[in-house]
Amino acid sequence: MVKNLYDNRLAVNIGGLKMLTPVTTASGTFGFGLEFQDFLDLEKVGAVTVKGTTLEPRAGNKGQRAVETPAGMLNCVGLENPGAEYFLQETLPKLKMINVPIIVNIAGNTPEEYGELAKKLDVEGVDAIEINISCPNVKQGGLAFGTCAISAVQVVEAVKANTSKPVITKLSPNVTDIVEIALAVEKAGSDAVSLINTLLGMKIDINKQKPILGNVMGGLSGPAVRPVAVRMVYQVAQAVQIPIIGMGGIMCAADAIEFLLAGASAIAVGTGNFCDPRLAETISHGIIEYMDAKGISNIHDMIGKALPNR
Amino acid sequence: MVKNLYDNRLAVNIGGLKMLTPVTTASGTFGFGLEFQDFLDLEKVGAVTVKGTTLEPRAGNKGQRAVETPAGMLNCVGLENPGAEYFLQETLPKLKMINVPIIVNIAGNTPEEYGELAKKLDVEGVDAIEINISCPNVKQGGLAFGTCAISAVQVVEAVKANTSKPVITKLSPNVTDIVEIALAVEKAGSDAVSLINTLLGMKIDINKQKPILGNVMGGLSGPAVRPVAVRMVYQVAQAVQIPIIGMGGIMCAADAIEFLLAGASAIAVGTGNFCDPRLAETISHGIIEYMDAKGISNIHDMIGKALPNR
Amino acid sequence: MSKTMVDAKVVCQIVLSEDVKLIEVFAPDIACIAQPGQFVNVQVSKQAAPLLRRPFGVAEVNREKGTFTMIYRIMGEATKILANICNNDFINIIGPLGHGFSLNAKRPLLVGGGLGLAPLVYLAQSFSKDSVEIVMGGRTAKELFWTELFSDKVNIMHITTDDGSQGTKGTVNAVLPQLLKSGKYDCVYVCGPVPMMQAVAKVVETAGIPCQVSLEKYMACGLGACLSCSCGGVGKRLKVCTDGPVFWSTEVEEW
Amino acid sequence: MSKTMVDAKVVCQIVLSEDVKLIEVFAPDIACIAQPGQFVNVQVSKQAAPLLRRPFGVAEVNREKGTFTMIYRIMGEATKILANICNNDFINIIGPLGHGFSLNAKRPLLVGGGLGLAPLVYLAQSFSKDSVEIVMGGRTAKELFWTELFSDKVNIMHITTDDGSQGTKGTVNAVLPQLLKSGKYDCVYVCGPVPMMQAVAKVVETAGIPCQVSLEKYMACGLGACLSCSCGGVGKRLKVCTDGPVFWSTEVEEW
Ligand SMILES: Cc1cc2nc3c(=O)[nH]c(=O)nc-3n(C[C@H](O)[C@H](O)[C@H](O)COP(=O)(O)OP(=O)(O)OC[C@H]3O[C@@H](n4cnc5c(N)ncnc54)[C@H](O)[C@@H]3O)c2cc1C
Ligand SMILES: Cc1cc2nc3c(=O)[nH]c(=O)nc-3n(C[C@H](O)[C@H](O)[C@H](O)COP(=O)(O)OP(=O)(O)OC[C@H]3O[C@@H](n4cnc5c(N)ncnc54)[C@H](O)[C@@H]3O)c2cc1C
Ligand SMILES: Cc1cc2nc3c(=O)[nH]c(=O)nc-3n(C[C@H](O)[C@H](O)[C@H](O)COP(=O)(O)O)c2cc1C
Ligand SMILES: Cc1cc2nc3c(=O)[nH]c(=O)nc-3n(C[C@H](O)[C@H](O)[C@H](O)COP(=O)(O)O)c2cc1C
Ligand code: FES
Ligand code: FES
Repeated sequence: MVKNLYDNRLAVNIGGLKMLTPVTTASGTFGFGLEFQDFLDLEKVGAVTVKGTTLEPRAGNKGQRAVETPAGMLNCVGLENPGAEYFLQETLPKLKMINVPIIVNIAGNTPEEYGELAKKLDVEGVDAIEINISCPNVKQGGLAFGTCAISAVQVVEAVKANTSKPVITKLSPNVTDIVEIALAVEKAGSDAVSLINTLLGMKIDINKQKPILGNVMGGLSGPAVRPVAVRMVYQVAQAVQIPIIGMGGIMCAADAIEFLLAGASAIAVGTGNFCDPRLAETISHGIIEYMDAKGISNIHDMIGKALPNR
Repeated sequence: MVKNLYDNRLAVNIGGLKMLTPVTTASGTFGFGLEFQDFLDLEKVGAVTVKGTTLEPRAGNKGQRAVETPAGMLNCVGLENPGAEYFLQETLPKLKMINVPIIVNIAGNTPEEYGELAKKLDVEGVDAIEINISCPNVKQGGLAFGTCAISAVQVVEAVKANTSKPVITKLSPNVTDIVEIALAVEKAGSDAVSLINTLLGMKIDINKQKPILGNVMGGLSGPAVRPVAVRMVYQVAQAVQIPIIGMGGIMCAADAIEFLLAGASAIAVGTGNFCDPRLAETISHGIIEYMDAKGISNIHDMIGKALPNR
Repeated sequence: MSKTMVDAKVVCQIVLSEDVKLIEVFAPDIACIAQPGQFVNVQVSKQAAPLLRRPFGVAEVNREKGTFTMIYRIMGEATKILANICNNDFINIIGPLGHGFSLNAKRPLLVGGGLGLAPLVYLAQSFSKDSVEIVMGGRTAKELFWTELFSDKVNIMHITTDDGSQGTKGTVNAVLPQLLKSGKYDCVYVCGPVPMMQAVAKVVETAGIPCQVSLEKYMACGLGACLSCSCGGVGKRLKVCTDGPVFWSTEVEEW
Repeated sequence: MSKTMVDAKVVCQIVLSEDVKLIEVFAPDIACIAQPGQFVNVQVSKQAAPLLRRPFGVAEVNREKGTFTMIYRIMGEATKILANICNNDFINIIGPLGHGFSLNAKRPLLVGGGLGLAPLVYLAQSFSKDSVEIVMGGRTAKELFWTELFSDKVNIMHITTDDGSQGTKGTVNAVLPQLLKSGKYDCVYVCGPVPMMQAVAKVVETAGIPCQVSLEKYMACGLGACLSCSCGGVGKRLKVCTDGPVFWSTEVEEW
């Protein structure tokens, strides 16, 4: 491990997961990390969060899966993935050769399935589990778990009981009160929360007079949603004690800094990876520049700086 | 009244309110209409929805009230308005001289206040009441009513009991299940629903390390939110029988058509008025052009065309 | 005096300093009626981002040519795009907007700082040269390209810079009290950063001279419709975009 | 053969028809390794909208000059912006991406329709002129500016137009079965609208000749990371952006 990457000024601890910079990647937007090696040095990213993984392989949704919207995009990939077994056999060995923490994003149809998956992934090379209870693109599970505190708690408990790894719960923004859900999963033992997943949206082809996406609705991401994401991080940061990974429309260091000031201890680059595949690396340099300009020696001195009474 | 404006091809009836074109203006973005007379002919707009009105005058929020975001804007005007009395004495007489239906958007602190306001406005010249139970920018009332079906119903009942005008309930998008609220207000007697109001968001000044808006959070509007708005209209249209006024990021005729296809019987231009003050008039021409190109003779033949099984 | 929306052809852009440019546009409908102190609302792009128009003061008017100019600092997204627009391209402009300066003064004193000097160019143009004096505040000598713009429009220029690199060292208030003592001026016009305008207004009011200030607030519509730009006036709310941007200093309570 | 991201200088743009343009960019890192059938992902603007890059096939390569060209139809927001980019301006490009055509054929037949002809230009360039034949389908004669582009690269051109205004009336399948009967070709390369590719693949497969097709799917990343472009292959999922865009027609199940 490059022990003093960024002179240790950016190091954070997300519920037990040590990251040398607060910058990670948003699940589903960075593949397994390997796809980006032509553009950046994965070891300079704080952690790589890989594509949502399920027990069995999934084919995902049919029809068009992505479409651009103003300053954003909709996707309905629908958790296409080769399954946990394939991940463990084929992908993890490759990831192990790289010196960067790996967060595995998991999804299931029942709390039990989440638990089973967590147990399977409780192996060397997996550094943390991110529970996706907020995917808007699958019929069973997914979003339904994330919009109700009771079922969210069941999933978190099932995962916690089956893993020794830090557990991050990824929250859905499609709720009336995200603070309520955040508090519930904190109480259930989640070591951190990440937010936001995508906002449910859709687009219609006015020529064909039909929804554009194969799955009709999809998840909205990108800069368009950033104001909503920053607001939710700011609200959750005032309620919970566990660390927050903030995401939603981060396209440059300034955007990342907004989330840190709002109370996120780490941030994830999502849709921004598509626009600039180097972003997950270069953003750390931008944060350092900002800290230098502001005379901030350690990242912890700026986390939550924009919260009331700080 | 210009009886066959647009050859009557665009005429719609929104819960008793007759509009010669489905295009109205979103409350708070068009002042009292009079501000736009240098740019368009108000009589060619389907209805003018005026700025949110309260019983007493309100000064609104302090500090910066608006800021641009990617493909959108945040505002925290906070219902600044001169009060119902002033509206009735000073503004309504001017509006009466124009041959266009007037929808008055109202807000209050209690269901009783909404009722009182509705009674006061039950006068000639006011053609419909839009109940704002979804303003994110005021502490009392506002959003709180809109995120809970029970209180939303109380407000609708109070208004219905005090007015002879068609009642439109404006729904908040900041909820887990907008369909539930829409069904509840329909049952409570609302003659139509309008959606969406703004999404709660915020922006931080990374230089000052403080929220930019005086009220910290504000309402996100503009093209950024359109995918969320279209999705909600599409969901609500499949559940309720009453007509829907769709809005959220409409910037051109194509956007308006998306909402009509999703099941809205009318649409409102909001933030788009700031970019093109003629939009509320020109959009009708764009809809006609589309209808001609598609061989659609009457607007009703395209409303809801993108819904399942149509 | 009605507002219009026009596609204005860019006549030319001139670099005034590292980050300040002047743009001249052909828009006779606006140029022919714009008053000093009024502004326009400019759409720099047809894309969804940047979304809103941007307000800029009218800096100079040439009615014969049907053109007017704006002087702008390159700040963020919109002004960066504006700075790259080529001659003969079109930009959509709404104007003239707002309520300009009172032009009744016989012996006006103009006081401006930073980009606040832009609308004062047209204001100076509107008085007879012999009657106008101006106090110009800047950060360093480098920013004082303004002297050239004003040289043929005012009688006397008083210059201050924060670092003393040109004129008197300090803010405009370093020279103002002395100047006011002369009793020469019957109206003072101020445009610049809020703290500067507040400080100047105080001094001018104390000297018993009427004072006009030009406010800047974040604006979404520029038409008096959205209330983004509202501020507290004495006894009533003011909309900076329609009631202002120019106010008598005594009208404004919450700057 | 690694992917790079470069700021490519626009060398020139040429109008090919009412709504089709050719753009040549200087990007030696991409030009020197790009293979026929590969594509690039172009960022047309730094603003938040349009947000995503847009994929375009590599149409011609000039390794000595370090340039390559793309031929594009002006469709929506991004291509409109692209069409207005001036010579010497820079656009950010990622490439080369994907998996190109097999170049092993001795007697190749190229079949293209609409903008699908773009990547076939480079493919034709890569064979010896005498060995290549092409079938070009178009809507009307007006769209057949392609003949000029291909004239010095292929031996024989077979032309079809929907309205019969040039060549044989009908789609490419109006001439294809006849051509295949000759037994001349050892590989057919198809690029165009999906229904056309499916129809051609069927005829070619029936004739027992290997057939490559170039798919188009909406792409967000172009790097195999987002799974926007995934489609059903025989026995496994395929990513059009990395496993393709060129596939053997028999590999694809869900077009
Ligand atoms: C009545 C009025 C007259 C003005 N006249 C001039 C002028 O003559 N010359 C000049 O250089 N500037 C003038 N400004 C300021 C000018 O509008 C901003 O500099 C410009 O909008 C910056 O846009 P941007 O996208 O480049 O920068 P951003 O990064 O968006 O913003 C930079 C700064 O400009 C402010 N700003 C951005 N958008 C607006 C808006 N819609 N309304 C008000 N402020 C905004 C922001 O609050 C921020 O402080 C005037 C402003 C007003 C309200
Ligand atoms: C591998 C590949 C190679 C291509 N090569 C060429 C080419 O050589 N010449 C050419 O003219 N076109 C090519 N295209 C299509 C081209 O990408 C679209 O025409 C372009 O993106 C349109 O963008 P727009 O903003 O102008 O139009 P929009 O209005 O955004 O879209 C117009 C059409 O283009 C499609 N489109 C838009 N964005 C994308 C995207 N990110 N990925 C895929 N499709 C998209 C839309 O689905 C729609 O059908 C190729 C597409 C792919 C996937
Ligand atoms: C194409 C795509 C696929 C995604 N897949 C997943 C996923 O598998 N699991 C998950 O938790 N989130 C997934 N997300 C959500 C992102 O991780 C992230 O929460 C969201 O996109 C907001 O961040 P952004 O605006 O920076 O993209 C996906 C997003 C996109 C755009
Ligand atoms: C500046 C501003 C003020 C608004 N004021 C009100 C209001 O008083 N009452 C209300 O119901 N909605 C208000 N809204 C919400 C709009 O009516 C509309 O629902 C929302 O902006 C979404 O539409 P848009 O994206 O087209 O702007 C306001 C919106 C803006 C931008
Ligand atoms: S900017 Fe809209 S009221 Fe002044
Ligand atoms: S476009 Fe992202 S995987 Fe192909």
